[in-house]
Amino acid sequence: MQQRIGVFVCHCGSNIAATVDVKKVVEMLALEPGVVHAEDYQYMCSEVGQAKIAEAIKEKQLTGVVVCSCSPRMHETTFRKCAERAGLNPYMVEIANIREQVSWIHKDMEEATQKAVILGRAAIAKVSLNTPLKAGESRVTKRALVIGGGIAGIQTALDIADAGYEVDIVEKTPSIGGRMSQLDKTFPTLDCSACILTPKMVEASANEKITLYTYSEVEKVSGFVGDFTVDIRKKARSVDMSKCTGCGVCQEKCPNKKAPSEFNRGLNTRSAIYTPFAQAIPNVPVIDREHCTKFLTGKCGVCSKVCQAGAIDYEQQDEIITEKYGAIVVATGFDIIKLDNYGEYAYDQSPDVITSLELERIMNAAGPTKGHLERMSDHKAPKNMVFIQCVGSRCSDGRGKSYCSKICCMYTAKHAMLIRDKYPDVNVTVFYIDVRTPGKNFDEFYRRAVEDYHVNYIKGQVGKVTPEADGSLTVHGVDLIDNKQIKMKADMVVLAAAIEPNPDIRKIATMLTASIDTNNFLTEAHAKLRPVESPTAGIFLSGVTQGPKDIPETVSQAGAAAVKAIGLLAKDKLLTNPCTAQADIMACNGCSTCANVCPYGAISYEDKEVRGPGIREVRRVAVVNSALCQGCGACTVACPSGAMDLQGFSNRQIIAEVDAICR
Amino acid sequence: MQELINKAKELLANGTVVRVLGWRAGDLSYNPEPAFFETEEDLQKFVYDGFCGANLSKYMIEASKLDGKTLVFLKPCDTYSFNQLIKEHRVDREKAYIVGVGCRGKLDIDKIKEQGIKGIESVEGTELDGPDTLTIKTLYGDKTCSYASAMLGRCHVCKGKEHMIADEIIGESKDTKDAERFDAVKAVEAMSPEERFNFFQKELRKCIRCNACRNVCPACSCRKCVFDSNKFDSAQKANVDSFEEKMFHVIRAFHVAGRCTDCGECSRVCPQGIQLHLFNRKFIKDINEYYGEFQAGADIEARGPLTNYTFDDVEPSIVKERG
Amino acid sequence: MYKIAKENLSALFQKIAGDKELYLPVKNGGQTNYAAWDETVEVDIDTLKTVKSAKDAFFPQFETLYNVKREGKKLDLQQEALKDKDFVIFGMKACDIQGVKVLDNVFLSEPVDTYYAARRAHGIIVAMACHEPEESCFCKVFGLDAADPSAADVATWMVDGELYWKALTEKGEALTASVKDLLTDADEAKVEAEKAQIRAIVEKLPYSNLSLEGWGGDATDVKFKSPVWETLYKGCLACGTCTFVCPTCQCYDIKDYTTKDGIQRYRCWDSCMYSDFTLMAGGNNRTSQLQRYRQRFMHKLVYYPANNNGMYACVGCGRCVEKCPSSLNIVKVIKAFENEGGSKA
Amino acid sequence: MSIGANEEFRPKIVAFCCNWCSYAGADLAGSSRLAYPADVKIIRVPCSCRVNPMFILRAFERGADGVILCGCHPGDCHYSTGNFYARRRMTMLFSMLDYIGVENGRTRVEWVSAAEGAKFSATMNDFVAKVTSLGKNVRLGDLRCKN
Amino acid sequence: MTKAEMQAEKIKEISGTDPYKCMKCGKCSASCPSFDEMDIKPHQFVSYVLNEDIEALANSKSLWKCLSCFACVERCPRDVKPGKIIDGARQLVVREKGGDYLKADEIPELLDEELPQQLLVSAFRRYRR
Repeated sequence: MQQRIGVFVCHCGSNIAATVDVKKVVEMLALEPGVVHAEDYQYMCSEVGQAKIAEAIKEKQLTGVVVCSCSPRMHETTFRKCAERAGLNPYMVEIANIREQVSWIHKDMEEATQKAVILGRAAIAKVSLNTPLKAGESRVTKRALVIGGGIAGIQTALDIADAGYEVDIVEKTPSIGGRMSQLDKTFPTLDCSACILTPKMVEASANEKITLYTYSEVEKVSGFVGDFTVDIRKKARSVDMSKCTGCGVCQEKCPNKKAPSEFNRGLNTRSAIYTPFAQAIPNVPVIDREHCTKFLTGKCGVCSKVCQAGAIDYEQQDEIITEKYGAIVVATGFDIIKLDNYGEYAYDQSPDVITSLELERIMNAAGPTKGHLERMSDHKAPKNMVFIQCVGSRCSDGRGKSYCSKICCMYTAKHAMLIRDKYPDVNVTVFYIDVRTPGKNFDEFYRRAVEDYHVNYIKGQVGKVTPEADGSLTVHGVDLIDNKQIKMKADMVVLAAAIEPNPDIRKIATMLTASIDTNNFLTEAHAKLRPVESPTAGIFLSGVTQGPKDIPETVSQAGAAAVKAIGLLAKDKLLTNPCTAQADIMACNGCSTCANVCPYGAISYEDKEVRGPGIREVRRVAVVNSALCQGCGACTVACPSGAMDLQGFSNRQIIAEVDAICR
Repeated sequence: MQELINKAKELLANGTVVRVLGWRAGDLSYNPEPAFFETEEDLQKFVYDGFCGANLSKYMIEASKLDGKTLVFLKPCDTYSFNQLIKEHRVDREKAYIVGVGCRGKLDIDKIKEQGIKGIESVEGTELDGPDTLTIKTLYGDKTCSYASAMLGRCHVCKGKEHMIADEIIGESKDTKDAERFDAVKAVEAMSPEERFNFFQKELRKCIRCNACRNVCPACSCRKCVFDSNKFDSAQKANVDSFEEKMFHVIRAFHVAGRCTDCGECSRVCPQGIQLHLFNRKFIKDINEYYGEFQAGADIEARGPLTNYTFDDVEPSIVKERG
Repeated sequence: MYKIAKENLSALFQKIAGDKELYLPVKNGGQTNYAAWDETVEVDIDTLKTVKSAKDAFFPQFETLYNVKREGKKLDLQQEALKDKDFVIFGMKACDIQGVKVLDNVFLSEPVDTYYAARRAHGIIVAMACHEPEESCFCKVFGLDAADPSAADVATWMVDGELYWKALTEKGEALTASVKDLLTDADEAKVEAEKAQIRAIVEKLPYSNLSLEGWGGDATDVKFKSPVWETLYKGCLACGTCTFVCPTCQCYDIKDYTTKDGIQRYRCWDSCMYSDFTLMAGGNNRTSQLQRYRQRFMHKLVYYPANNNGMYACVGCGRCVEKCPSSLNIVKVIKAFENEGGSKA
Repeated sequence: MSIGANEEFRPKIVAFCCNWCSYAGADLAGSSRLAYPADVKIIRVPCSCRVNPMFILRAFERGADGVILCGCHPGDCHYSTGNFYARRRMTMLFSMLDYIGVENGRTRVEWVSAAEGAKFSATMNDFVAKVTSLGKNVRLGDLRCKN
Repeated sequence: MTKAEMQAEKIKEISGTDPYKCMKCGKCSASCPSFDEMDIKPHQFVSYVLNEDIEALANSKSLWKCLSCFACVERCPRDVKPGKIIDGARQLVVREKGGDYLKADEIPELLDEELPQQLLVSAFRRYRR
């Protein structure tokens, strides 16, 4: 059907009319095919101007409107709403930008007028091919899921719950608390980690809006923003959570105490039935079936016998819980890298070469040494300690990570200071490449270590650490300031190992179709302007899952992620952008090329029955989820057969504009 | 060849496959055709010799829609195409029983005719384990030529004798590479823009838009080609203006860029002898130079270069900078 | 009968081209095709078969029918002028000329195709005998004589470096008269020897004894329903090579090209091998490649003879034999039915 | 309407601009009154990755003398990754056009942010000058569009 | 290009390393067994190349003190490989001095099967004079 198009040329006072012969533009555009109405006015965006458009739409039964005026970024919405009020689909309006692109930059009236006509023709050509579009609506499930129960996840959940929404935390380990629960003290204030974390954990568990799924993992995610369906696997705890009182007798009586303690980084062992640490939440133990005598041999059952509450259940099975969510926050945190590639530091050869996280456990009163600083080999107090920075960070040789882990400089200063404070006779040396302390009170903190505690900071790296026969360690380093090699004895060496995203994140990102970078950190929707959102709508990022962070940064980002999630949950319905991609299943090859370039995971494949002249078969075709599609058009070009097209910016529309411009 | 027939018979007999995709002997000694065989009797006409150049991968798109498994014979270079088709979900691996066949380079009858040999009655010595010299009986007397001189252009830049995918391999293959793959592209690149323009203008002017290059191409497997549809107002059936030849061949090359395995079928089938591989190989060369070595079809898991990126990719201005 | 030395041919061509357009086999990029003559082209009359047939001279691959121009909201229709100038097409073989006869039956019967008729009226065919027939040739099967292209305006033979020239029609006589000062008288003995030699070779060609028994206008039912097609078509890639090199394929499509200020309506060859051949709003009447493949050969060997007094729409030029990417061709079709056993089931 | 009696060659330039950065950059050039030749006509697309090589060839077919594509700076794409794909696609396409003998000065990609009005204007001035120096595009057009 | 620039380029080419990647951590010097005998220390090799002061490098003691043990190459976190740089400098000197290599047929005599190949190659460069 031929469109009935109305053209409205705006003078914009003298902004346009001074350089463009507006009357001439009207006259020329009136000759274009399909144009049944053309007029000009002082200010099209004014009430009177809009009334003119509305009136023409009604009187001339316009099916398309072209406004030649300022940039569409200025008034496209205005004119679309105007059209909608007059009964025309708002997406049947196109703007020819004859102010920013014509009158404001050209001086010659003839030339400017001619260009205005051409831009008007392009808009007419485009609008001739426009089709009415309707923004879709999708429902929002008012419940959020937080993946990961560390400080990031806890903070996000607390903030979301505080706004009145239900929120579930899925935590893989038996207790929430995460990495922070393993720390002894926190920089730069040196307050005790447990003292500030435990209240948050208790708060999370007590909050009636928050449901904790500990010892659980996300198994499957489907759906899209506002309407995710998630399967959560609750692993068999072998302890009935409703019956257990947390008395701890089972752990005491368990005869098998040979399992390495994850919480203490393998520095000591725990019982087969265990809670990771004393303040664990929930305070309900789990049976580690790989180490439990009952599960291994069938004989034992001591815990069951001693449990007064009868909570032990050897028969318990994994359970799948399916729940719907409107928003998902990823807070899966980090671990430190494996040091297999760094043989030179003798981490595998000597128990006295440890990571900083192990040192945290050693320094902690609840740790394997009850807080006494001692060597793990002979339990003697060390006299000389060496800290090595950037172990695996800032490495572009493929052995480690190319990025800076950000937290090591500060925690090493903390460790050095705490040791010098408690054990003033221990010499502490730190080998560093750079000391990076950008943060409130951070540099002051580092300087205290040097100035008040006389920690020996040496600019230079350690080449290797050699364990000696006498049990000591020789550190071969360099002092780049003095330009001399250093060979020193140490009793303990502490490695500031790089941090890396939790290895599970790959699997999780795939399930969420959230994009991930080469270092396995989740990608933000915009590095600067949307730092806590994933490009995949409805997925938010909290904590180190997005990039290295310390605790205060993590907490602020957790709050920001919560606010973004709340903003989404507060809506009843989501209006979806109608300018989305559409697949023509007749032409679709089902080759997956489009899905490979979609940044939003909006394209999936279904076996659909395709019917056409002479064709009736079931075949794999692309399906665009318009709630997820943001309308970038990457898929439309990736598709060789042109089966994928973008509504509002269709191939034929753009070609029509090209033709009109080149005419 | 008998070994291949025996294998086909065996697999048909034991029900592993319900049909065999191979080559049927032609009525001249150089024109075997791709064909399906369903019975032992059919297989009497099965042939595998130097003229069996056709890449059978593409036929597996249709065969994958049929019930039951198809035994398909693939030469080493064909297996790249098959892999690429698996990657694009166009063939079903489960529906194929792949026998990798040996190859010592495939023959091009036009290469023989170019040597002035006419009225060919028979060509002998084309079998896999045949001699290095072909004996050609013609209406105008007997002739000989070396096997290598009669090989398809693509065989001179052979990708190697390894099959990328196969259930089993029968017959020895030979790497027939005796020229550099990108030499022809480099030669064009070395010309001045005017010379390049004239060169391609002359080559493409020969194009009759028969679509043989497209239809034989395993990467050009679109259900509906843009040049047959009106999605871009681009349907063309003839090259009315020289622009349309360029449009067709540039866009075709672009659509298969990063997917083209360089199987050389396009150049083999062009009735006008247009060196179509000059387009595809140009993209392959650019991709290798700009985004790292990439061989389509070598690795099913590898991300295609045009559906991938790195932050530090070269800018399009490289085209100007390299001069 | 006249003759002219091969080395003087360019003078002959120049002379002809002086007042007429001249088309002849020209080598370009290693391929020989008919093209307009000028001093710069590389004439190649030694290659037996041009890639495309000489069909373009009368029925070009594309031709404009008319233009429509738009001015404001007014439309102006401009008919494309018909061919009004004589032209010579030099070097056509017996099979190619027979191809033109096949086209004549289609385009010159009512309603007459004026574009074609104009070209036909102005075209002068100078034929050449086939000096060295090749293994893909089978014109004998259709009763043609490669040695004596008698359906032309002028027939020529290339013998021992001399082109023998014999006018056969009035048009041919006129052309001969216009170039007579370049020709010398000749006797026919050498030509007769050449003819005998050509015919002897033709006898030895592998396809010369191909039997058309069972084909023809009455065979519709039997052939159409034959199960042979079901296996035969499977190697077909659905490209249009066979149709575009064929001297008798005459199907075309009419399309509009949007120009700067209107449209150009043109027609171009179509191919029944293409999935969008005869595509209509309601879909296609042939939806599978089997049907399309069958259509092509049924048309050549059954439907066309049915409507044209038994004349086949194949002339045995063998171009499809040489050019089909899958080595499928009309000979294999004919033979497949031969092998089928009784052709008159 | 015909161009006045001006005989000097004025090129036809099509500029594809992404909605989020470059189109806004062009707006800024406009509001800053930073002039560039009227030969440039802008087509708004959501993202540089929306630009199909078919569009670029189409422009040349219909008589464009130069085509320029502007998008967000790499890493700043509104859709995260769109311009990365556009960059590879255009590198390939431009390389091919250069290869078949089309002057490489007729095609360009430029990254222009919303804040770079001056860059937009300078880019267009430079591109128009370049294309003007190359003259009429005779190697990649359809004669039927030129009547 | 000045001679110094050419030499610096040559070293980069021979060593196949990019000195700009160095982050000045000093791990090379920390690892070097010949550190004390060197006048220019391994971590400084990089800046000599960056500063195009190849003369100094070529005339340094370090050139002949490096054992080519490649500890620095192995441990360098940035793939800058000072050991390769100094090796490159050595080759530059050797190439400039011209000829005087061992004859090919003398080599088998001198071979010890236990010898690592890398050491052999380095030794050729060091001890031919």
